[in-house]
Order: sequence, then structure tokens, then C-alpha cells
Amino acid sequence: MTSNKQTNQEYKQFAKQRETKRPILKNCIRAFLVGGLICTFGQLISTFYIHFFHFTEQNVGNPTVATLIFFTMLLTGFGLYDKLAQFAGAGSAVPVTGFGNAVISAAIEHRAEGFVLGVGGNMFKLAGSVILFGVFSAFVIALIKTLLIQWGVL
Amino acid sequence: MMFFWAFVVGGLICVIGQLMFDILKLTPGHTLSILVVIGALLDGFGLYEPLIDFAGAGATVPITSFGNSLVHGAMQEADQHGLIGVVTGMFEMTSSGITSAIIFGMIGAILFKPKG
Amino acid sequence: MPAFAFHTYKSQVMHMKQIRKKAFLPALLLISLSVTGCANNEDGRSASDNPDYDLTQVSNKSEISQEIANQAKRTILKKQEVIGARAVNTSDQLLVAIEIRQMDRFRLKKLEKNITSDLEKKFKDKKVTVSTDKKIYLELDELESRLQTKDVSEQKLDKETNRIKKLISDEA
Amino acid sequence: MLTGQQTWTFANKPVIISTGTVGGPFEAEGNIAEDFDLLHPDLYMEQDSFEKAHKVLLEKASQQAIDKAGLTKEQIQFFLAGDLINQITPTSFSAKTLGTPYLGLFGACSTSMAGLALSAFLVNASGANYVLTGASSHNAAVEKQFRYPTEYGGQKPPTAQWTVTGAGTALLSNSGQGPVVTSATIGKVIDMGLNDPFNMGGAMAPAAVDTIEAHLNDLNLEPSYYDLIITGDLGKIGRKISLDLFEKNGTNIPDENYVDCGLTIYRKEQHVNAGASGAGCSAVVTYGHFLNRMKRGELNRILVVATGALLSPLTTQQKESIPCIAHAVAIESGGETTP
Repeated sequence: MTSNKQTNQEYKQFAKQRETKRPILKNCIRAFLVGGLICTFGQLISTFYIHFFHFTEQNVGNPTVATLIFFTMLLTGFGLYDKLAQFAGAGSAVPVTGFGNAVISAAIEHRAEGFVLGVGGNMFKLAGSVILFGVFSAFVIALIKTLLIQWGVL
Repeated sequence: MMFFWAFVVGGLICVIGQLMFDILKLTPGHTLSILVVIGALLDGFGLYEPLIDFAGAGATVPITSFGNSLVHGAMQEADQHGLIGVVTGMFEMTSSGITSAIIFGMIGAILFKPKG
Repeated sequence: MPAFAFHTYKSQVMHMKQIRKKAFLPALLLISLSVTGCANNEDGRSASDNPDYDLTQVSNKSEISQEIANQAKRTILKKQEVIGARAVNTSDQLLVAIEIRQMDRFRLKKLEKNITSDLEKKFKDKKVTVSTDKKIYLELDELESRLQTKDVSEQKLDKETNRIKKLISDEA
Repeated sequence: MLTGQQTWTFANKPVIISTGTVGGPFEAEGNIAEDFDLLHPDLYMEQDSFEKAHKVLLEKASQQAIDKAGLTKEQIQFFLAGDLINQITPTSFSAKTLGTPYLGLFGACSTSMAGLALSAFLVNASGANYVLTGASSHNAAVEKQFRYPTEYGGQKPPTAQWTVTGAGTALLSNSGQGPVVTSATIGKVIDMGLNDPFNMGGAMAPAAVDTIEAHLNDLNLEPSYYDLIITGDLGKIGRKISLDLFEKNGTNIPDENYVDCGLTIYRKEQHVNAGASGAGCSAVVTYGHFLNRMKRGELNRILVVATGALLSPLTTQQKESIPCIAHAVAIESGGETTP
């Protein structure tokens, strides 16, 4: 077993040297540009809502996010978001549009298995972890902070 | 000016995500989950709100703001109702992202077929 | 339950307002491009010559003197972090919106607090409300403009002021 | 007849009397489009789900092979095929349509040669007169099962491979005209501990090397015996690694005689990262492109080594490494053979 593990390790090295490396710098520049543009577009939507509707900077986030996810639905539905993502990487995954794409793509994909078991059952198969870890970590952090405030530490 | 900083800050958060993809070889699921936790932590230390004031959508559009607003909602409710508010206030400020994803997910499933 | 019902009602009203506004959208979009971010003093409000900040003086055409508001704006703009100010006062209230220099926006909440307490000290007989929100800035700018050009009744001004104050407290 | 450790030689020379190859829209734009019998312009093949389209692919390919041989499906004794989808349902469902006695196979992307080896064995041992074998894959159905929803924006690294939409079938008989199957080597499962599902070529390379070397040893052949040694879907990275492994082991395989189906099927401008893969890949490229070249007399002896990565999303998520396998089948151009 030990010698087998050894050769496995050696092979891993051997294979790694021959792997096509990920173009990290290029990927980062693309992620920066596309991610930045999505956020700028979000800012544009926010500004629009502040000027023409009764939203303040405090609560304009809600309609902005909803609008962005609406556009995500169109891009995902017409099969463009995954192409954008191959180019942009994290640039299109990290903004809230990426969260929307995770939900919407799963919903569209599993339409073939029906609305209840397919769409309903699979909608959050990718985005669920984001909600789980968001909610649980927020719960722990808020709990600690509240206790510290109540005990007068903060 | 706000647009410029939204671009820069939003872009930089995405670069952090890209580095997690490429250097740490994490899946999108792992990367986004970690970013959400980071957002929640930053708000726990009171650091995320200033970033939003500075960069606007550059800080509210990336998924990190999801963690931030979860903590924010919980803390706001906790101020009024004590510990129980931590649970009841959690979704106070973030309902729109999840709600719209569900609604547009359903509409998308009705309107579109996967293109492959 | 009553709180919930109230909330639903409010959002319905908001919704109706949005629908009404939608008709004007194309036109408004064009105007917005020229308006966004600039101070429009076409209504005769005198502006300061200093290009570093944005200050307006509302002359006393209306029955309610805006001298307190003007004074407040001059005070605030002495702070180097502040690059713009709009203010309106009623007989018992002072409503101020400020624009903070981009690099100081990290300390936005703290500056807001400091300025509020400064103004509270200075204008003890008024109830002072300070906001750094862009929306409030726009609303106050519009209200100033109306005070400058038209005769706004005291009752109307109170109503408008309360409406804007409600916007500030509307968190989510 | 067993020769050496793991190789069968077929004295009665089973003949590949006809083949059927069907592809999708992406393959139609590819490098070897003219080698397909049928190309679908639509990924759905007029069905309402990708899995149903997957089934249609294999049905059509089977029908093509049977029609080209001038037979009816009742004359086929056995149908040996497989694919990548859970419980190989697309293959089983098309076996239902075909109505032929059926054995479902799973060897991931090595299924095509597993099927060909077994079919040749059956025919060689007079277990059947006509055996139909094949393998298929559908890009979107496989993506949906193994990776993310097709519309999900996940960036693929340059080591990833593109699953072929296609089905390839071969009809074997004890008599007739066509290339003959002379020997087959069944591979062992090799696991060198790689666990990146986006780098299958790297994981599969040692399995291909192991099977090719076993084949050459068992039959005591030099690599130059074959005009081409054709791997299934090692892709750019797997091909390079396997060549370097051969060199390290002292097996002399010339670069120009060592080709990969995954690097043959698409044009350079089609962005498929490291190359193509999928159960249908080695099937359509071998049964379409390479057998056509044999018929034109450009090739006389080929060794087809289909490689398979035996993973599932479940094993990957449970942090298991990727076990891999490769089966080699030697095909030689033959004249008329009579029983």
C-alpha cells in the first residue's frame, strides 16, 4: 500500500506538470471587468429608481436586485448567461445575478421532470448552499453580537 | 464618481472570487458560500456598511451583501426584541433576492427550455 | 397583525404611484441625464461661487422664512467633508440633506451623527433631521426650488416635510 | 481464444458488416461531419427532453447499421450497448424499441470497445450470427447529470472536455464484407489518485497506457504493427501524459501514429478546451471516420483503445479519486470472409 501511494503521489506530480495551466491573470482581468460592469449596471438601476420612484439609498437595494435577477432570467433563458460565464468566470458568478442564474438555470433544466418534483425539488440545488451558509453564519454572528451587547461588552 | 467606485469595488470582489476558483480550485458553490460568510463576518465587525456607503451597488450587488443584510436584519430585530429577534429578523432585509429568484425561476421554467 | 396590514397597504399605495409614473418614464429618462448629479439653480436660487461645494440660498419669497435653513447650510459647508447641502425649515423643524465627499463616505454614518449634534446645539428650538441619502437630497432640492419660485403655504410645507421625514425612516 | 493475460484473439475473424453514426448540431460543424450517416440540426431531436433525444440518437444509429446491412431487426440476435446516464436508460429504452435480446453495458466512455470486444467474442465463438453493438452520449443530458444545469454559468477550466452528442453502432457478423476484428484486450481498472472531474484526460492516461502495453505484450507485437493507435478521449492533456508515460516505460510509440478520437472530431475553432469526450465520442469517430478511412484503403491495421473514467457525481463529492479503464480492440481490413 505504501509503495502504491508513493507512485500515486509521483503520478500526480507527473500529471500536474503536463496540465494546461489556468490563465489566472487573464481570468482575473475578465472577472474584474465583467463583475465591475454588472455592479455599475446595478448602480445605474439604483440611481434610476432613486430619481423616479420613492426609493431611498437605504431601500433601493431591493428593487435593484429584483431587476438584475429579471435580466438574469432573460439571459439564462436565451442561453446566453452560461456563455458569458465561460468568459467572465467569477465576474458573472459573484454578483447577485450569479445567484439568480443558479436558481433559474436549475428551474429551467428540471422543467422536464414536472413543476412539483422537477422545478420545485431542484430549484435550490445549487443556490441552497449559499442560503444555508448565509443564514447560519448570520445567525451565529448576530447571536454572538447580541449577547455581547446585552452583557455590555460592546 | 459613485459609478466609478461601484465598478472598482464590485470588480475587485469578483477578482477575489476568481482567485478562489483558480488558485484554491474551489467549486462555484464553495466559493459563493465562503463569500457569503465573509460578508456576514464583515457586517458583524461593522465594516460592510461603510463599504456600501462608499461603493453603492459595487458592494450591494456582489453576493457578499447577502450575508451582510442577513446579519443586518437580524441585528435590527434583535435591538427591538432581544435574542428572539435574531431568528425573526433574519430575512427582514434580504427577502427581495430570494423572492425574485424564486419568482423569475418559476417564470423562466414556464417560458424557456434549456438551450444546452 | 395590524402592523402587517398597514405594511401591505403602504406597499400597494407605492405600487400605484409607480404605475402612474411609468407613463412618463421615457421623457423622464431623457431629463434625468441632464439633471443627475448637478445642481440646477435655474429657479433663481443664488449659488455660491466656490466650485468645491454646492450651496444654495433660498430667498424669502415664501411666507415661511428659510433663513434658519440657509444658516444651517452655511454652517455645514464649513466642514471640508461636505460638498453639498440642501435644507428646509418649518416653524419647528429643520430638515437637512448633505452630500459627502466620496473619500469620506466610509465615515458616512459618523459624519451624519456629528453634523446632527452640531446643528442640534446651534438650533435648539428646532427639531433637526440630517440625512446623507441621495433621495432626500433630491427631494429637498425640489422643495427648495418650489419655495423659491412659488408661494408655499405653511400647511403644505409641513406636509411635505413630514413626507420626506417618513422616507428617511423607511428602512426596507 | 485467450492469448497472454488479458487478450482475446479471434481466429474466425468477425466482420464489421455495417456501421451507423448519428450526431448533433455541434458535430455537424465539426471536423469529420462528412463521416456521419445522420446529423441532427437540433439538440432536442424533436423530443421534449435531452434524455429522450439521447434515446433517439441510439435508435437512429441502430436503424442505420441494420438498414445499411440490408437486414431487418428480427435478424439481429443480440444488442450490446451502453451510455453514461443513470442506469443506462437511454440505451435500455432504445433496446425496447429495437426488440432485440439485449445486454446493457457500462464502461463509461470505454463502452464502445467493451461492446465491440464482447460482440466479436460472441460471433467468433459462434454464439451469434449478427450482433449489434454501440455506445452513445448526449452533451446536454450528460452535463445535466454529471455537472451543472446546462444554462448554469460555471467556468470550465482548460483541462475540461466537451461531451459528444452522438451515437455509433457496428453490426458484426461471421460472414460478409468489411473490416475484421482480430483481437481485443480487456483493461484493468487503474486509479492513480487523481480526483479533478474537470481533468479526465489526466486521470485516464495511465489506464490507456496499461491496456496498450498489455495488448502489445500479450500478442508480442511492436507498436509499429498498427498504422494507427487510436485512443478514445484522452484529449490534449491525456494524450501528452500517455506519450510521456510510454517514453518513460520504454514503449516506442511514434507521435504521428498515435491519435485521439477526442481530438479528431472537432475543429480547432470549436472551443472544447482539452478535447471531446463521452461514450459516443470513440464510437462515432471509430465507426464513422476511421472505418471509412480503412474502407478507402488509407489504413490497414488499427488499434482502438477506448478510455473510460468510472466516476459519478456522488463519488466525486465523497472525495473519491477517479478509477479509470481502457479496452483495446484491433481492427484490420479484410477481404471477403466465409464461415
